[in-house]
Amino acid sequence: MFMFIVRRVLQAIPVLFMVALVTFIMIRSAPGGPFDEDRAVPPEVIKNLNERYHLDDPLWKQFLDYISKVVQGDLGPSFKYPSHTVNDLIAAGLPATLELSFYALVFALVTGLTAGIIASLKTNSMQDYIPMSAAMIGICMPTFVLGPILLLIFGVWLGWLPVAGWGQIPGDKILPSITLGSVYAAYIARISRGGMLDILSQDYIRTARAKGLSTTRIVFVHALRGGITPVISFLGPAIAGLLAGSFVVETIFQIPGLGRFYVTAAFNRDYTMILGCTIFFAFLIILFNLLADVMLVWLNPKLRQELEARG
Amino acid sequence: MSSETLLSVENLRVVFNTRNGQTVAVENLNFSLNKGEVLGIVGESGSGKSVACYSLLGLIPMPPGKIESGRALFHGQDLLTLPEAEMRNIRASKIAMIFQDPMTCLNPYLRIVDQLTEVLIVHNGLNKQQARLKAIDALVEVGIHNAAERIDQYPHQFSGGMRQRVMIAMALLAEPELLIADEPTTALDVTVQAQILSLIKDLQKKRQLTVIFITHDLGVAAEMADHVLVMEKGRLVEEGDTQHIFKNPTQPYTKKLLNAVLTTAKPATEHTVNRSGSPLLEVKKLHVGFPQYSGALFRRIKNLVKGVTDVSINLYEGEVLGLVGESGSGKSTLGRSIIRLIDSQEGSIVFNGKELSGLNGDNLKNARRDFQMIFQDPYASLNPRMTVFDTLAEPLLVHGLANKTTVLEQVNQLMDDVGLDRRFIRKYPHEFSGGQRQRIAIARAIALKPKLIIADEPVSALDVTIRAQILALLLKLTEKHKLTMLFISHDMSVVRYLCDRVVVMQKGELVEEGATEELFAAPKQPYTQQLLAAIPKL
Amino acid sequence: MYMIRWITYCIIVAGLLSGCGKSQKLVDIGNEKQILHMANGDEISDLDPQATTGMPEWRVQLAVFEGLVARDPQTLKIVPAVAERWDVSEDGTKYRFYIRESAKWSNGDEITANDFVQSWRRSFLPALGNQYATSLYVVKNAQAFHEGKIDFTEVGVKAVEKRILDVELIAPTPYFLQLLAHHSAFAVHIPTIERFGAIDERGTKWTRPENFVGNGPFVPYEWIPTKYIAVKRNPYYWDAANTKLNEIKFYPIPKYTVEERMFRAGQLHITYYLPRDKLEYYKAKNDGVLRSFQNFATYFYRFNTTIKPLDDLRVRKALAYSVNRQQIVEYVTKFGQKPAYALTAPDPNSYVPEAKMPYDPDLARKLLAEAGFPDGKGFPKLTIAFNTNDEHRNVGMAIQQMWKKELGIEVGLENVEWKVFLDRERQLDYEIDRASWVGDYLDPFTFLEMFTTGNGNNKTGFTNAKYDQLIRASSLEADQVKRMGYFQEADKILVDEVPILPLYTYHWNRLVSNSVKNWYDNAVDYYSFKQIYLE
Amino acid sequence: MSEVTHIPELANLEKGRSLTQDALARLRKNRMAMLGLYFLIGLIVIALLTPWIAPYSYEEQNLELGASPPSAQHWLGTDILGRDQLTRIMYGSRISLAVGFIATAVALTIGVLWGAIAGFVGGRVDALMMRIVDALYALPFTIFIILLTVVFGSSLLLLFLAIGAVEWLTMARIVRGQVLAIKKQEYVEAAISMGLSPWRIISRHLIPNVLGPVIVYTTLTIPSVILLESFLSFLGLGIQPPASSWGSLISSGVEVMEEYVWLLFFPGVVLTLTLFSLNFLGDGLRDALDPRASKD
Repeated sequence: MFMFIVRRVLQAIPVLFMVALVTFIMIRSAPGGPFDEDRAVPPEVIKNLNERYHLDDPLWKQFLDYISKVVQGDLGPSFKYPSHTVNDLIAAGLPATLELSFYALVFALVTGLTAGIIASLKTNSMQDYIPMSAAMIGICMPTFVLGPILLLIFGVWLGWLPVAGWGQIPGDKILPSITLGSVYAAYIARISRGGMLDILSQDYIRTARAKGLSTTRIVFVHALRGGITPVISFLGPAIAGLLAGSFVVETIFQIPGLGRFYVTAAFNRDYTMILGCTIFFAFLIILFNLLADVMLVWLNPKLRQELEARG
Repeated sequence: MSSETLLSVENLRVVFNTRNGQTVAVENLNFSLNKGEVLGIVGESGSGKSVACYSLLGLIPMPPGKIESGRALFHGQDLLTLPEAEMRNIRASKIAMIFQDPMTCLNPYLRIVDQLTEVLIVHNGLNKQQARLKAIDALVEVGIHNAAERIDQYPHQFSGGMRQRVMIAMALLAEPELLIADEPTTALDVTVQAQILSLIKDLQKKRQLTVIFITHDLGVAAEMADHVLVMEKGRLVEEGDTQHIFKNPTQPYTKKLLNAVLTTAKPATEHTVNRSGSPLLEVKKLHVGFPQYSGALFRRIKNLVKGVTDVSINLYEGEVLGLVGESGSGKSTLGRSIIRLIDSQEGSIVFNGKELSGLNGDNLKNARRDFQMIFQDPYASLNPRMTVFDTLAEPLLVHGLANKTTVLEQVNQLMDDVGLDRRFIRKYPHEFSGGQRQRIAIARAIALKPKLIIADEPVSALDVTIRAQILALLLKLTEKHKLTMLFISHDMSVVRYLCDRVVVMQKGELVEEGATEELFAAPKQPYTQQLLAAIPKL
Repeated sequence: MYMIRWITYCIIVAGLLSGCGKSQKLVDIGNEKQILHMANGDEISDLDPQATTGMPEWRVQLAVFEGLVARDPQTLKIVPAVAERWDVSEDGTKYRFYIRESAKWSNGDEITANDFVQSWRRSFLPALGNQYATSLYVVKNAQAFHEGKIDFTEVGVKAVEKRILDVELIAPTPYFLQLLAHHSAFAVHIPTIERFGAIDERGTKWTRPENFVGNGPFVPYEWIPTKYIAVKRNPYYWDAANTKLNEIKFYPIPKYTVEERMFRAGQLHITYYLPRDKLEYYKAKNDGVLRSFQNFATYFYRFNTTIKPLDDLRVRKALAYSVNRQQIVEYVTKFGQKPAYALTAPDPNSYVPEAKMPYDPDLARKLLAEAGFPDGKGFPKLTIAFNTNDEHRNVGMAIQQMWKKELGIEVGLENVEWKVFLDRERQLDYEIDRASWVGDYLDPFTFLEMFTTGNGNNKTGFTNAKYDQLIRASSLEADQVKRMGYFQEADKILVDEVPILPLYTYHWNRLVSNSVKNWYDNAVDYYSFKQIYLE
Repeated sequence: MSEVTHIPELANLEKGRSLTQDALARLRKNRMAMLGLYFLIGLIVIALLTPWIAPYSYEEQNLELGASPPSAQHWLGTDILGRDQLTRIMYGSRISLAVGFIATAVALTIGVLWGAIAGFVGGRVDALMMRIVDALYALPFTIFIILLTVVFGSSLLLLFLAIGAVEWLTMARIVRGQVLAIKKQEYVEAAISMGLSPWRIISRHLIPNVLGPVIVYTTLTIPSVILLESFLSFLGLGIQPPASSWGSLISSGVEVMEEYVWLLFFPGVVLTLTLFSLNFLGDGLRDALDPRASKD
């Protein structure tokens, strides 16, 4: 297990390097620079600024300098927010984004799994059709439509929940979490239904039934572990999607998260910010994929043993 | 032995509603079972024998299954109308089941202990500790060593035979009155099969169990059952005392089943194998291993898992050589490495005077014309998206043995050879039964008129009567085309029926070799003796 | 039983939702505690007045800094601030400022004339990259120092005494005091800056709330990027006694729909803007929250006069004369904008351009035919480029239709990402593009300077010797009447030569809660936070 | 895919039912999937005929009219510039469907080739190719697309490429997995042992058998591509005006949903119905093509 994790971590290094390189090439080939503004900036000023941030060095040197700093954990200064380093900004935006993604994930898991399991037990009944149709709507509804609709209904018309903010007014975390999580709840419902159906047709479930166990016990003790395996494999991509998709929700609900910085950084040509965020997000995505894999292994005794045997 | 009736089934009719309409799985089944009796239900796949027993415990999936009529009285209660909650109390504590495939019937995610004790905790209200002790006892009883330790392991840490023992222990834990054993040994190796059968037999005697034993193998039924039901296509064909039925079968189907049990040696043939010249195939000191990889960043070969070690065999023209061994003995690996589907590490394979192991590219392609393979699983060995015609024509066209005008005639000829109707050549594999598919696979293998055929367990996935037909076909074809064949099998009776000579493999090594009948008459190695003993006798 | 579980679950969720009940309103709490919640457009990039250019930054800087002079938000007249009074020489080129004794930094240090000298020096240091450095080129020798040619001692700004500051200009500049009310002329606390890095280093940590020293009525105490920047009352401010608010929270909300919803839900006192489609609703409601006012800013299209066929004046005129501005402001932008027929935005108190670009489709067709494109035949397909924005898109589509209808020509529209847009504009790699200009101070010069030859903001390839000469003359002229005459002439040249197509004068609409008192909206977005209070 | 057509004598023999035919028969029995299919066909027909059947020109403005609710003249109302919404939606369907189909085709091409090569060649080539896929997976896709559109501008063609460039990753993984699984099937071993050339094995034995999952995944990719396009419209990076896609209609409709609800409602309904149809069709195809289902 340990070696498995070490190996995966080592594999992540070239992947991260490639991510950085691709992003660097792309962002530096985009027209316009970080200091272009509507009000023309005198060329001397631009020159001074470029010198100040070493943007006049050859590109390969800039990249190598950057990478050597990143290795030391320094993601560089932000061009758009000069008084903050990229590290500062990530540290400032990350908690909200992580928290939002976490709640969204919890919401998605709780609703998705409940709906999926119920549907799998009652196939072709109303308890199957209703949650699965809801899931289909969830998948088809863009977040930027769902968010404002929820917001208008519960925030503006009913006045139950705040329409924006994060941690300022009680209850202001509910709507954004639901908005962000709903698509994934829908996917999880469908995946867990499929996974449960798969497992419920397994021979060992028949064995369990032949043992005279109750449906509850069969579902929760015997079927669930195998049934949620596909859900867990989905978690890695799902978390990646949550982190990347948090931007929309952060914009709609005015949440001080990293997603907004990240997307606007691309528009601002805030080179270091884009690179820093990309590397950081890529790191998170790899990390969560690894966690999902570790969980899969941990849930599956056979894989666990095989890995242990390999050291 | 008391003669009290424990279970009586009347007019049972079970149907399945599928997308293609309704199929009747069990039609008007009647039987009764006395306490302490062992009832054998015999039939091929699709005969409804399992469905009938599953419906007793409410284990068939409903829908699509549906019990249309009938009663099953067990202690005066009708099992078929019992509410689910009461049925749960019957299951395991009154009627227990063991299933065919121990590899899939144990929950891979749970420790053995949890799977065993839950029966006791749920039905007998024991606490965890008590249940654990009882479970260990049960494991000891079914012959598992170190039961106290092994009980905390997961199913995948047990071999197939051991898992079946666990299943048996689990079934008997709550001390049921009736045990339904659904083909409990079909998925096991022959030697293990014998052990499990004797275990069930012992336990039945010791506990005075009533047993329903479902099997497709008449030999097994003969060994186990007092009373036998023969089923075909959902209907009861014949029933009676075991000895009586086997001696005086009245129904043609029963006779057919009996005939399918192989007890004969290979019939003497006109042509004799000339072993004086150089062999057609000469395998010398062959080593095959499977690399295992490790390393954090780059894959390094950590070690080789042994597949075949130091094996040498000769095969002469016109000879059928049986290669026998249990699963994992390396016999398939050997077969595949001879035709270069797997690369070997050491040793030489000389075929028709040519060294095969160094060949590649066009040379290998051309050489491949001369050897063909027949695979075990007729469902996996045919490309599902090619018609029979395409499947058979492809090798002919590729190797230039036919052109567009002659190919049809040749394909038709092949169809005749393997006993398939010429009209079917535009059909797709999935439209054929398993036996027919295997015929297509055989036709494909002989299409190129190869010098050597490797047949890898070609009949082990087939029903007994079909198996007999395919074996007869193979025998006929070897005669007709003077085929040289390496016939891989785990079943000694099959080998005896078909092969001139036999080599026995165990754990990747050759242990014994000899002419078939000599070997059968006087096996030298204990392993060979074991294999022979495992053949069920009528 | 699963149905039951499901229902229970629904009940729990519903309970959680309703349990929150009516949520607390930030506005009500704010009113009680004198905390102003205001939307502030985008996230501010920095607080350093010599390193920023944006409006959101400007508004926060107004709260935490104060210049030598300030404006009255109602009349926009210059009023004393750090300087309690000042003298101007006869010829208008020498100023003497008397700094008030009570003026202090937020750490208690006294504000001296030297602070201004040092701050201005800093704003000219090349490495700092102050984008507004050129605006103080009116100070004697400032340009030469900025270009590194001379020593700072030769620049026309001196601390005569501890609290007396002398400034010498190269020419009488009637709007000079207005420049001083701009953030680029604010003083910064040099010792604090030096504590966190070199004096000319951009983006050091001195602007962080925990380090910050300023001289405005408020000081920042919490800055959470993309959440808000919060400022609280500065006890050392010279007019602290008259400062009424305890705190202000500036929220960076880039989406107008979001801030409008927050306003409606009682989470904001003041919005930055208003979604266009909401205007009717608030007009109809007429409850006093809607603030509507004209901006000192013009929306126009640039023509690239260096390419065919736009190098032909007749073509430019044809395009310009066939645009019905009245229709655009009435049916497309619908936000109270006034059609603009010349570049300079009208200042009702002084300058209103007299030149007027006609709306005359018949003449336009005639001119186009003269240029060789009768009924638009053979006219190459030009493209209007605009940066991503719904309003720009709608205006573009409306103009596209007008040209098609009136002139029979097809033009394309291209949505261009902002930085790409700027890059192309700078390289004159466009045909027609959308532009706007916001005046920095109330003087036509801030507009007209743009189209002089070689000006970085010209971006049209337009060059006209007469025009250049008029603008130069205006900057040397002390007589306001004469100056305005020059400007009228310059505006006329632009109307005649059509390097640009003025469309409308900007109009601003925002929502201000009725509890906010002493808040005055004005054309140059100048606010005096110390006067504001909540009720 | 059958060669028998060359041989005339075969024509009068009993004809087999291929798996594809079986699957289609099963699909025909799936009511939801067929409904979806009919809806899609109808939609495609309308989209193709739009220039001839649309009630108005798509850029024709009626500035005085402005945004008006559904009426006899404008069945689905008009937008802020007074353009007929039904016409806009019809033209939008051309763009959205084109984005859906073309971008998916791009993803399909790259993904199938990449996955098939990696899976079939195996070894170090496979490892390297899959590392590249990993790296691209780790690249947050939003930013990836934003960067692509920023770098290359936002023409329709590049939009297809940009979206396709993101979506091919999963396709490549699926195809590789399938190829690896099928490579171990005995009929492939049989083909190898018959001495067939690698190309013949790939084209006749591997590709026809991976098509099933690929088709299913394709039907499920199209809706996600259409959604992705609408997300780009939300960012302002989507389609160029005055052309419109459903995504651009919806994202501008969201902004004004309180005032002019029909500007969100109608495009939203059309988009949702289309995505539903595609999803139902995809689910139906999956059920129909599932090999397990064909055994019962």
